[in-house]
Amino acid sequence: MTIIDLANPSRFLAFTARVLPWLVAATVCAFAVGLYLAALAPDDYQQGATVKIMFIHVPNAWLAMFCWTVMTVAALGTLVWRHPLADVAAKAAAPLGAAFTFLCLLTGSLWGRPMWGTYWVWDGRLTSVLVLFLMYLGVLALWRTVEDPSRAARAVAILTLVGAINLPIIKFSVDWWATLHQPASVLRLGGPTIHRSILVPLLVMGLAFMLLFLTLHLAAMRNEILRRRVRTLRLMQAQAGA
Amino acid sequence: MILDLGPYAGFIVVAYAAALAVVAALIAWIVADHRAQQRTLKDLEARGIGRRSAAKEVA
Amino acid sequence: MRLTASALTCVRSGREVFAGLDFSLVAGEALLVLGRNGAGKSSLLRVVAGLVRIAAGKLLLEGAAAELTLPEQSHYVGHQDAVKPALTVQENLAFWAQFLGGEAAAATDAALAAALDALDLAGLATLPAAYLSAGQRRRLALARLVAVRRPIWLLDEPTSALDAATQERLAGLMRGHLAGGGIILAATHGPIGLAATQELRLAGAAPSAGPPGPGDAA
Amino acid sequence: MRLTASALTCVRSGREVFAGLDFSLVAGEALLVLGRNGAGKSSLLRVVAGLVRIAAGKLLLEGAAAELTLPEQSHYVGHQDAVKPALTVQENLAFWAQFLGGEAAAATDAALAAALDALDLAGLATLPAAYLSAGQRRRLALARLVAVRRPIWLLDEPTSALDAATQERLAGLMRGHLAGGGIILAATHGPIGLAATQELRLAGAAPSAGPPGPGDAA
Amino acid sequence: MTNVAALLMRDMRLAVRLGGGAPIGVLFFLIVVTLMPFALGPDLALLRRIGPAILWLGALLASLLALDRLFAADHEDGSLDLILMSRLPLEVTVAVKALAHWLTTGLPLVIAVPVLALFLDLEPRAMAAVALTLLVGTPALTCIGAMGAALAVTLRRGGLILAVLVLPLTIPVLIFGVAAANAAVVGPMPFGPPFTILCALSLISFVIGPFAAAAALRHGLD
Amino acid sequence: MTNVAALLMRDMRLAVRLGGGAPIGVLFFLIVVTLMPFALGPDLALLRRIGPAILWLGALLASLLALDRLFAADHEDGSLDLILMSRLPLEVTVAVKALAHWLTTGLPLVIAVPVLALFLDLEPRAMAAVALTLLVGTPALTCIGAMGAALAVTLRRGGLILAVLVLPLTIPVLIFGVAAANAAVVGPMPFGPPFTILCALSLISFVIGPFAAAAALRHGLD
Ligand code: HEM
Ligand SMILES: Nc1ncnc2c1ncn2[C@@H]1O[C@H](COP(=O)(O)OP(=O)(O)OP(=O)(O)O)[C@@H](O)[C@H]1O
Ligand SMILES: Nc1ncnc2c1ncn2[C@@H]1O[C@H](COP(=O)(O)OP(=O)(O)OP(=O)(O)O)[C@@H](O)[C@H]1O
Ligand SMILES: [Mg+2]
Ligand SMILES: [Mg+2]
Repeated sequence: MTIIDLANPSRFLAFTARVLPWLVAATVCAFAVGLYLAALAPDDYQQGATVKIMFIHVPNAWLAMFCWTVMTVAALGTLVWRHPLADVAAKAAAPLGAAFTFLCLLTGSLWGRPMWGTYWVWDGRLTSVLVLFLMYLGVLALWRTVEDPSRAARAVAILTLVGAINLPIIKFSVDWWATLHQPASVLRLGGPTIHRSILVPLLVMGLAFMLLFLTLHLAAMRNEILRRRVRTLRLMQAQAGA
Repeated sequence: MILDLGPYAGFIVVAYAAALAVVAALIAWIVADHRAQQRTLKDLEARGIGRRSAAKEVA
Repeated sequence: MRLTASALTCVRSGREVFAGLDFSLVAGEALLVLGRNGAGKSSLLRVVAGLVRIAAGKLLLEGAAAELTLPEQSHYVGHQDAVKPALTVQENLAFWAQFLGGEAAAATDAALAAALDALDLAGLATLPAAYLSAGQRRRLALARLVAVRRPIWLLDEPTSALDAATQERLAGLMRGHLAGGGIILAATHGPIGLAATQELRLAGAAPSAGPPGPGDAA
Repeated sequence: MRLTASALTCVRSGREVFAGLDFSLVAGEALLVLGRNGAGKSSLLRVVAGLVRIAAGKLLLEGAAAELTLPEQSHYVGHQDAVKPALTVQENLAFWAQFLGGEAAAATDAALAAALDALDLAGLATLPAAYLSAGQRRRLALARLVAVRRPIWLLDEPTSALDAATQERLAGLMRGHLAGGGIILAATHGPIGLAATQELRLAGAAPSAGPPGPGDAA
Repeated sequence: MTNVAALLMRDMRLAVRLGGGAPIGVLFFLIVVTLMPFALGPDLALLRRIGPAILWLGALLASLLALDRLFAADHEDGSLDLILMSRLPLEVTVAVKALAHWLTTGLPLVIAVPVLALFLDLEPRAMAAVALTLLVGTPALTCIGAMGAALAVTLRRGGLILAVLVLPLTIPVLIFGVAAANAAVVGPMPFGPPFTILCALSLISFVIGPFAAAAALRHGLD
Repeated sequence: MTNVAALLMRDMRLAVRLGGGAPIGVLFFLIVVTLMPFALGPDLALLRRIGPAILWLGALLASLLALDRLFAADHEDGSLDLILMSRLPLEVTVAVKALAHWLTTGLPLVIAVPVLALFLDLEPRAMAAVALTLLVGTPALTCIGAMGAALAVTLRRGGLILAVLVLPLTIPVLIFGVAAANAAVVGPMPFGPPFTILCALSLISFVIGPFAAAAALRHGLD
């Protein structure tokens, strides 16, 4: 409504315009290095070359959870401070999160075939991630079916907050239920337990994917802001036409 | 250089390919979307619904 | 008691309905909200009732029960009647009396009977509301005003579907309420039988809320 | 074309609403149905629309498209607007135009635009009906009358929620319809701006549907 | 023709706008299937055995969820009055509305089966069979439900009637549907017999459903 | 107090008069159970083993049936406006409505368990345990559902999308409900731990549900 609400988005647009190129560059470099290291990384003594799947599986898994975290923060922004940018951030993050979760599931089950002898088992970790994926789809559906963005934003925000309980479930499912899936070996108290030769490329790939997320998220937010501007203008036009 | 991916090369390749595909799709979508929005914005403003009125924006 | 609105602005799903509205009512005063369809009459009442968020401006109620918010001291009779077809007339009114009145109006059947009488529904008390005619439903909705005593009445086209006799009754009730130091905001297209009142004519919008027209208090 | 009712009686869920009603209308004539709330105005219209079974008496339409029944040649605008909030104004009207009009009015967008214009809804065409104000909804319901051409109009308090300007528009439409040889039955509590018309005053039952009062044609 | 098309389009549009349409339907069944392992444990063999039953229950639930509003919504906003007054035979109207309902709730399930089959790891043949039974059976559920929906609108105690009279009617469909699906998935009995019975049941309900519903609406007049 | 009582009475009265959710829910529940033998064949041992899980799945799905009307009905006839304006804190209002809903749809399921236990021939102890878990768990389902219902009404949505939003959130309840029931029926693990977790989950959702729902209604304003 007020000039401020407009100012923020437009100042944000200027900001993205400046930052995006650098982010893209950084992402590309990170991936170059990461993939190179991943290629050089030695095979795991028990998992053989398939350990290479880890270099995409794990970063995607982390991002899957990170995206929902971002959405949760944005949700607070929407409900508490009613900040329009929060709505935009939440909406832009949802499809990315869905995509990364999908990749986590896919690469995971591709890894599972050789390691566990099956693509899919209904263990705590796998299923809780599947639930995360479903909730992403639910959120996407909500965004898609509600025409009025601010109304949708508030609804999605509440859903996101409640859905956040799934994150700890995912994180600790491996410890709570007896599962096939490895327990945390990187993000754990008392430091990582993986050998450096694998840990380093993993972390670099993690960084690369994180940069990728930031880039895409900024770009998506920019699109969303433009989309809302279009919507507003359309309304103006309808009113002018009346 | 040629990597020796062992017996499960297929799975690894598919995993990496899939990741590449999905990320590519995301990028493509975002770029296309950006183009589309820009275009509509342009011709809306061309039709004289000025930026000023967009100050009424309710994000 | 004084109800003041200053620079009140209403935005509904991104569209500005009215902006910069000012009025001020003291006990015993009524405000007729006028304007073409889509001018924002109902929106204004809903804003006052706290059912639509205030986009900008202020709404202030002074000199009334301090611990209660404005909506909690207001009766709202909107376009919809809030009548459950599955319940009888009596049950419908009794529920709202108890729910809105709390301890106060707690189920004093006398009060209910009086309220039903006041709108000439006594004969229908035991009828399922599903059988009511449009006007009878409307009367049942209006009966809330009598059943539970609240200082501020927000009436959205209260006379719609009422026959001449009942319109007269309603006018009587409203006059009584004002005489008792109440405040009435009524949106209407025609006369509703109130003598001296303020008028607020919403310039409203082109059929689809165009540039906001500042309402001017008469 | 001639519409005759003889000794018409209506019983709703066991309660006699009116009995022994007679009237007769020829093309170009309008019948104003008057009476207090609960008198049976809506019931009469619903009987004519074939929505309430005829308990006794006869209802006859002569000199119209023979292969069509009376309801199939009538427009009914009741207390409810038959508007779907989830659809846009345009979609709502388009649906009824195609559904009621069949091949005839098949989606001639021009006709739709004209109908929307006739009720000053053009500016709202793309708006979801959920956003409409009461009067705008009512206008959308009335737009059906224009979008699809049918000889008999059954209007239940058509002016409710309409602002003065639109009431005038509607009166114009009705006069046009009559001039074109149509027939109108309108239930109303106030004047609706039709000049020479028959009036049917329903004595109606005591509020607590007592012994049925026989309606007498004026 | 126009009016049939118009009604179909409108009902489907409403379903999509209000309920989210086919994608949501698929999502729904995905979730229902995901629920099973939580209840039954990760035993895939077991899941495979009762998978079809769960899918059928999901189908029943889905059609029930949307069904009770099939006519109620139109009744409450007055649309039903105009529909009753129209030139379209009421039976046709009912059939069209039922079709729209099935297209938005039943069909998605059929489409979703392949995905779900993956989770229950059914082999292609079995999957095809399950999908086939659902394709044949779900319309029957809708038609039977339509009958109940019509009663629900016209009688004050409709909900009760819907439950007590109509739901039991769906049991045979469910039983033979599940039986056929199971025969295909785990055997040993042949797929044919139960499936033919299922087809028969569906055909019957296609005929009876709309007529009964139309009758209910007509006699519910007033 | 009067207003709470009034609201509770009114909602229950409506539920009974309209006969919507409760009977349908129970019947759906029944159908779920009767269907299982056809899905699994006459293998009673297996039936007994997964009996509790089936009952829980049934309860979960059944409790969805009436939910989408929890606020929608009041929204459509304008009652919700008055409820929002009342002096009763919105959270309390939601809780009361949820309670009324549970009393008319959840409780009947619990009561129905003994009957169904016969089908799955559970011995009394097991049956009691299952009933107990449902008694503790179904209110949680209702509270979580209430949130979905509130979202649905502010978005003018209903039907499947509601289920899609709510079901994933109910999974923890389902897991521990079944775990507890199983522990009691087949063992070997003790009944206590999962049951206490179930109670904890219920308590949490009693708190979160009403607050989230109230928030949804408030933010849905306009
Ligand atoms: C569809 C199947 C799978 C899913 C959904 C999945 C999901 C996840 C998730 C969410 C994480 C992040 C956990 C955290 O950050 O604490 C993760 C990490 C990991 N996953 Fe998987 N996973 C799957 C299959 C597999 C398989 C088959 C393997 C190897 C045999 C595997 C090995 C790992 C490893 C080594 C980590 C890193 C653990 C850590 O260092 O924290 N995953 N997976
Ligand atoms: N569905 C119904 N079942 C039984 N009785 C009904 C039904 N609808 C209306 N009635 C009764 O029939 C009588 C006439 O109702 P009707 O709606 O025709 O009155 P009306 O003249 O239209 O009144 P209004 O001016 O308020 O619209 C009323 O006493 C009402 O109680
Ligand atoms: N829920 C809503 N969301 C968005 N816009 C709305 C909503 N409700 C109403 N509007 C718009 O706000 C404007 C004013 O609506 P409102 O109902 O206040 O008009 P009104 O003065 O009451 O008209 P009427 O005399 O027909 O009742 C209308 O243009 C309408 O389109
Ligand atoms: Mg209004
Ligand atoms: Mg009437």
